[in-house]
Amino acid sequence: MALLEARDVVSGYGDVEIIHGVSIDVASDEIVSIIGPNGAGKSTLMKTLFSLVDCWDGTVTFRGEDVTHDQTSDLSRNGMCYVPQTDNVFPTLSVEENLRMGGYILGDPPKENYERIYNHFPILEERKSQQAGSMSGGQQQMLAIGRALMLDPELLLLDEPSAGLAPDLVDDVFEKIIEINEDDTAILMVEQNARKALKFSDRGYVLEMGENRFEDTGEVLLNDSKVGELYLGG
Amino acid sequence: MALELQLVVNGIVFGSIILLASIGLSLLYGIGDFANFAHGEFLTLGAFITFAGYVTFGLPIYVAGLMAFLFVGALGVLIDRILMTRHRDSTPIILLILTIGLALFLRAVIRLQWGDNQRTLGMPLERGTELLQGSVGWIDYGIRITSTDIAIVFLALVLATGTHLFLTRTRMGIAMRAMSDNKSLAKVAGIDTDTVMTVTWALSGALAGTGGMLLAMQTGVLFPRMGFNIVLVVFAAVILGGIGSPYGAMIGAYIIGIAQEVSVMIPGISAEYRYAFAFLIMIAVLLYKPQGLAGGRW
Amino acid sequence: MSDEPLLAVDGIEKHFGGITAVDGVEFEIEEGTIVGLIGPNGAGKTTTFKMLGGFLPPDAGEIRYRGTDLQDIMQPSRAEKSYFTGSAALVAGLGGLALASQSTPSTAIQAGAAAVGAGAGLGAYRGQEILKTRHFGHKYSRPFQVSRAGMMRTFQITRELEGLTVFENLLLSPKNQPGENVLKTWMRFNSVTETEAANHERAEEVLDLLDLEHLRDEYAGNLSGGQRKLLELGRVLMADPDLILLDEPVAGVNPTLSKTLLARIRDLRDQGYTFCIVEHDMDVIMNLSERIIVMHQGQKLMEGTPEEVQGNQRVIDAYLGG
Amino acid sequence: MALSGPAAFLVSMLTLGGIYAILAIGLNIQWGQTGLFNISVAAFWGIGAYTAALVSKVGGETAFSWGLPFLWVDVVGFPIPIPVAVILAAIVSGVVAVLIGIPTLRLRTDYLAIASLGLAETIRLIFLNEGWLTGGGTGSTVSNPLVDLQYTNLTLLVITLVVLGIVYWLAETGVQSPWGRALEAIRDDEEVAQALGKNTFSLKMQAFVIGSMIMGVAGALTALRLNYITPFEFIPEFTFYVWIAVIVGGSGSNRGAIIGAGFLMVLLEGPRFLSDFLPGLSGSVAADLRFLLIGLVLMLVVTYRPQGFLGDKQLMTEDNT
Repeated sequence: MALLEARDVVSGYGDVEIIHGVSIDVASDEIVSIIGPNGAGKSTLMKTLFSLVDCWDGTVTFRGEDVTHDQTSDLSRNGMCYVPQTDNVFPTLSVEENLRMGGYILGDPPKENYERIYNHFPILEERKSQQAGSMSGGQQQMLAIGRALMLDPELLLLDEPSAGLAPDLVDDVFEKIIEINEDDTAILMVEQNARKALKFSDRGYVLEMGENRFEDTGEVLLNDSKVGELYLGG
Repeated sequence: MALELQLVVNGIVFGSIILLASIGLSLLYGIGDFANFAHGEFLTLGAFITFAGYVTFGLPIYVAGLMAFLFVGALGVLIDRILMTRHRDSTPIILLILTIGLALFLRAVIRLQWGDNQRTLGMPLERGTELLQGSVGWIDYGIRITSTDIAIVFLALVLATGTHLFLTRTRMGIAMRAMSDNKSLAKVAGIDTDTVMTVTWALSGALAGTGGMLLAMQTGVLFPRMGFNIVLVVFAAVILGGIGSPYGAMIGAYIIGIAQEVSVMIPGISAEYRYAFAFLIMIAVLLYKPQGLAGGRW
Repeated sequence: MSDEPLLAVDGIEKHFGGITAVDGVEFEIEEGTIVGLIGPNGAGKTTTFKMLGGFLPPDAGEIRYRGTDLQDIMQPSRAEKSYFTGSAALVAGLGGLALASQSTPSTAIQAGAAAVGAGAGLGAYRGQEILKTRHFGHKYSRPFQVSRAGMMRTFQITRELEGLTVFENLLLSPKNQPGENVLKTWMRFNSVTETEAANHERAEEVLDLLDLEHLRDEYAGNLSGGQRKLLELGRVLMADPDLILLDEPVAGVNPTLSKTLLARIRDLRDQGYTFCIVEHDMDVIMNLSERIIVMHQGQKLMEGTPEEVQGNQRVIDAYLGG
Repeated sequence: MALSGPAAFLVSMLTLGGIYAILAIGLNIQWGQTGLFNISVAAFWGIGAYTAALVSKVGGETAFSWGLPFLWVDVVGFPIPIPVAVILAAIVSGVVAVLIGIPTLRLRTDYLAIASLGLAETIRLIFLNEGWLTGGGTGSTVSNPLVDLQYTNLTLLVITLVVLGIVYWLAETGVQSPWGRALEAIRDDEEVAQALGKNTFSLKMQAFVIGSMIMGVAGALTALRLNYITPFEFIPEFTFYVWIAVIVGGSGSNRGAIIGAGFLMVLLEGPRFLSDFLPGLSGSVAADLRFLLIGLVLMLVVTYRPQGFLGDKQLMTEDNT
């Protein structure tokens, strides 16, 4: 049984339906990417999985339990954490304070939690008393991921981790994601940067106009010319 | 020269009084995203509770002040629980009107309880101590400071430091700053934003209550409109410092306090217009530097 | 004048803090064409759009509409300038009067102070412009004048005026409505009722064109996403601009409706309207546009016909990353 | 010779209610129609009243010793030039509104609220401290030609109702016109209004000035009603009386504003009747109860029925700061 199972999820904003029934599985040791052209509904899907957007129809199960309409804080407590695409750190808080807020649910998080994150991202330890807003984009992204890791989740949802980063930093971030995955955390991410994401993923889903289009291993999708056509029209 | 220095000292004392009110207002503005027009009434209430403790029950002034701190803080919690929880998603306009209604309501309650007449705190009169007396060439200088003034400045600074430590050391304090930074991310991170809001009301009220006590100590007279009279000055300090930034509010409070006292020196402007002068500074800030001195930073 | 294109964008840049959103983009739009503006997320399309509409001043470069810089189009009129100057002088004069009346109540001194104050007011107004330029980083932010000059935009996330009905939304946009002068309304000028009647007629036509008659008196806040998109197009048509900037015109519109919409846009092009369209639906943009401008990371990647764009490896790379 | 008993009371209440209705219509143009959160109603009200009082002074007593002509001469037993005083009150309020509008109308809603409260307080300070102009705290007399008439209060009521009628007609015509439509557009989304080619600053200024002029007119009528005005008649708190009328009646509706003014009169006079039945209740307690009620009603209305009796729900519930 998969760690996360989404079945025929339908959702949207206001009265505009954006996701028209999407199904997705993530196993407990996988990195899974969701790619697709602009406006395909990738970020909306992510938010629906994390209950930030109401799920109109379909079910989401996590570790075998139905979590379709759970509160976000319950999801975090039970092992699913989410990193938004933009504005994902508290800019006027220091790095350490940001991490402390990541572990807010735990009361005051134990030292090991900080250490685990500092092991993944040594730069954060060096700068732990710096204001998050004054760091570079790549460092902020790492801090955002670190914040979500404070709860030691089983599944990490990443919304475009490479957004707005310079090309050489993108590789850094993806390497860190693999490292985190090797530490027993499943990853589900949405990516604009399709080629890179697929290269680092076990499997990928291609979304178009709010529906599943293709699903395969990263490698197969990478070499599929139909995927490219999807982006630029027929 | 002596007069100018004296005015600056008076400004620092007045700045200390509005300091606590400004921090409280700024916290609420930054975290809850609305202007609390009832903040002046919090000050008035703090002053009258000090009066009740000191005059009516004959308690020592600092015990009375502690009562004001606790009581107005508790009132903040009550307001949040009864009134504001159902308005978590309301627009700023609704919140604005709500706090205006709350202000009228609270002031009416104060009047019903303590009447419309002026009351005096009746603290022992004291002659100020001359400080720094001397002369340079033909200029004499010298400032008078009473021990009450010193107590006010000291108490305000202690509480401001306490607030600073709370905001930077405790989990709740950091959560308040986090929420002021980014509300939706705070929710995503699992911060219990509802409780944070309640604590903010409590802290804001407690600080304003103590500010009211300081105001009563300094002026010695109490009347139901005393808080409303200076709430605009408090708003001016908050806006000057940058809305939502308690540290900006601290700087703003002293700048406005001093500027307002020194404005008496401007020829042709009578002392009655001191509050209007603070208001003028506020308009100028809103027009030319709406993000305030702190520029949206803490 | 004749060789100047309808819209010329020349090396515009926009920075937000340390981030460069748009970095030296230049292109031209000829009258009577449909131009697509595409690019992956974060390419700077929306920022470019805002600058075209006058809502955001470029940090460098210029945008010329019919040969005139947008910043010049947005300049305050002479009447507005004198209105501000007069007010500033009046305030300063009153201030002078008040000051003087407190010291020596001699009429001569009072009059003198008032005169000095008025002069100071005039000076303050001149100074204000300098202040504005320095503090706000731009000269004039009055995008309504761009719209009046004939270039209109729609919004990506529809922004209907929810408190107005569909019909009122349409009636709002025509230019030069005498009824917007409240004095003329109160005095019952004939032109008010005449223009209003003409606008009513035109609004009915637009409703018919967009198939919205059944929603005529519905509040715009109650429309579905697709209907809002239509209404927004209708509002632009009512104003009869020359250049229409469409931000994702078919997002959220159902397929049948979106086909009609696209057919309408083509008809309008044939009638001489010019369009610049940002759209994510590639089928739409490839079928509709004559020329496509591809943006990537704030810069113009290429410009060409739909076929050229689809076949271009750099464009594919930009979209797929790598 | 004058009316007495319940009839006099009724006339007096209707007059006061009419004045509040005029104020509410003025505020409704600013807030309900355009979305300008103005809490300096009392200031413009006062400016109107003081203008009327000043121009009414006989030759040598005028404020500037300019010997302004007798504006309210009592020719053939009928006060002909009263309209002149009313119009002057409107003009002065309008000029002040222009001057104040230039810096403040660009501000966002909550800043405008704070700034306008500051303005109201500043103008109150001017009334209080500029004794040479306003008589300071002791106040200023109004040479009211109406007092010599047989039915003073009844005449004033008729004048008030006529003015209310005119103001209502102007407001309704304005609201129904393209002008009102453009104002509503600004209220809903100023940026869209800009994109549609509306000069939003100019339109906001028009709404602010016209609303303030109407408040000035109400001020002139108040001067006639009171015969003697002091700064305490125009404290910022009274602004909220007018807000109650607009919010309860329903923001955006002129008919609502009039109904709201009626409701306000009940709120204001209710506690007084209460003191008739409860002998222990003193006059000042009744006045305090009045404020208590006003605050309570404000909170209850925005919590349970933000659109009031006849208002526009969108205005209060949509975020348009």
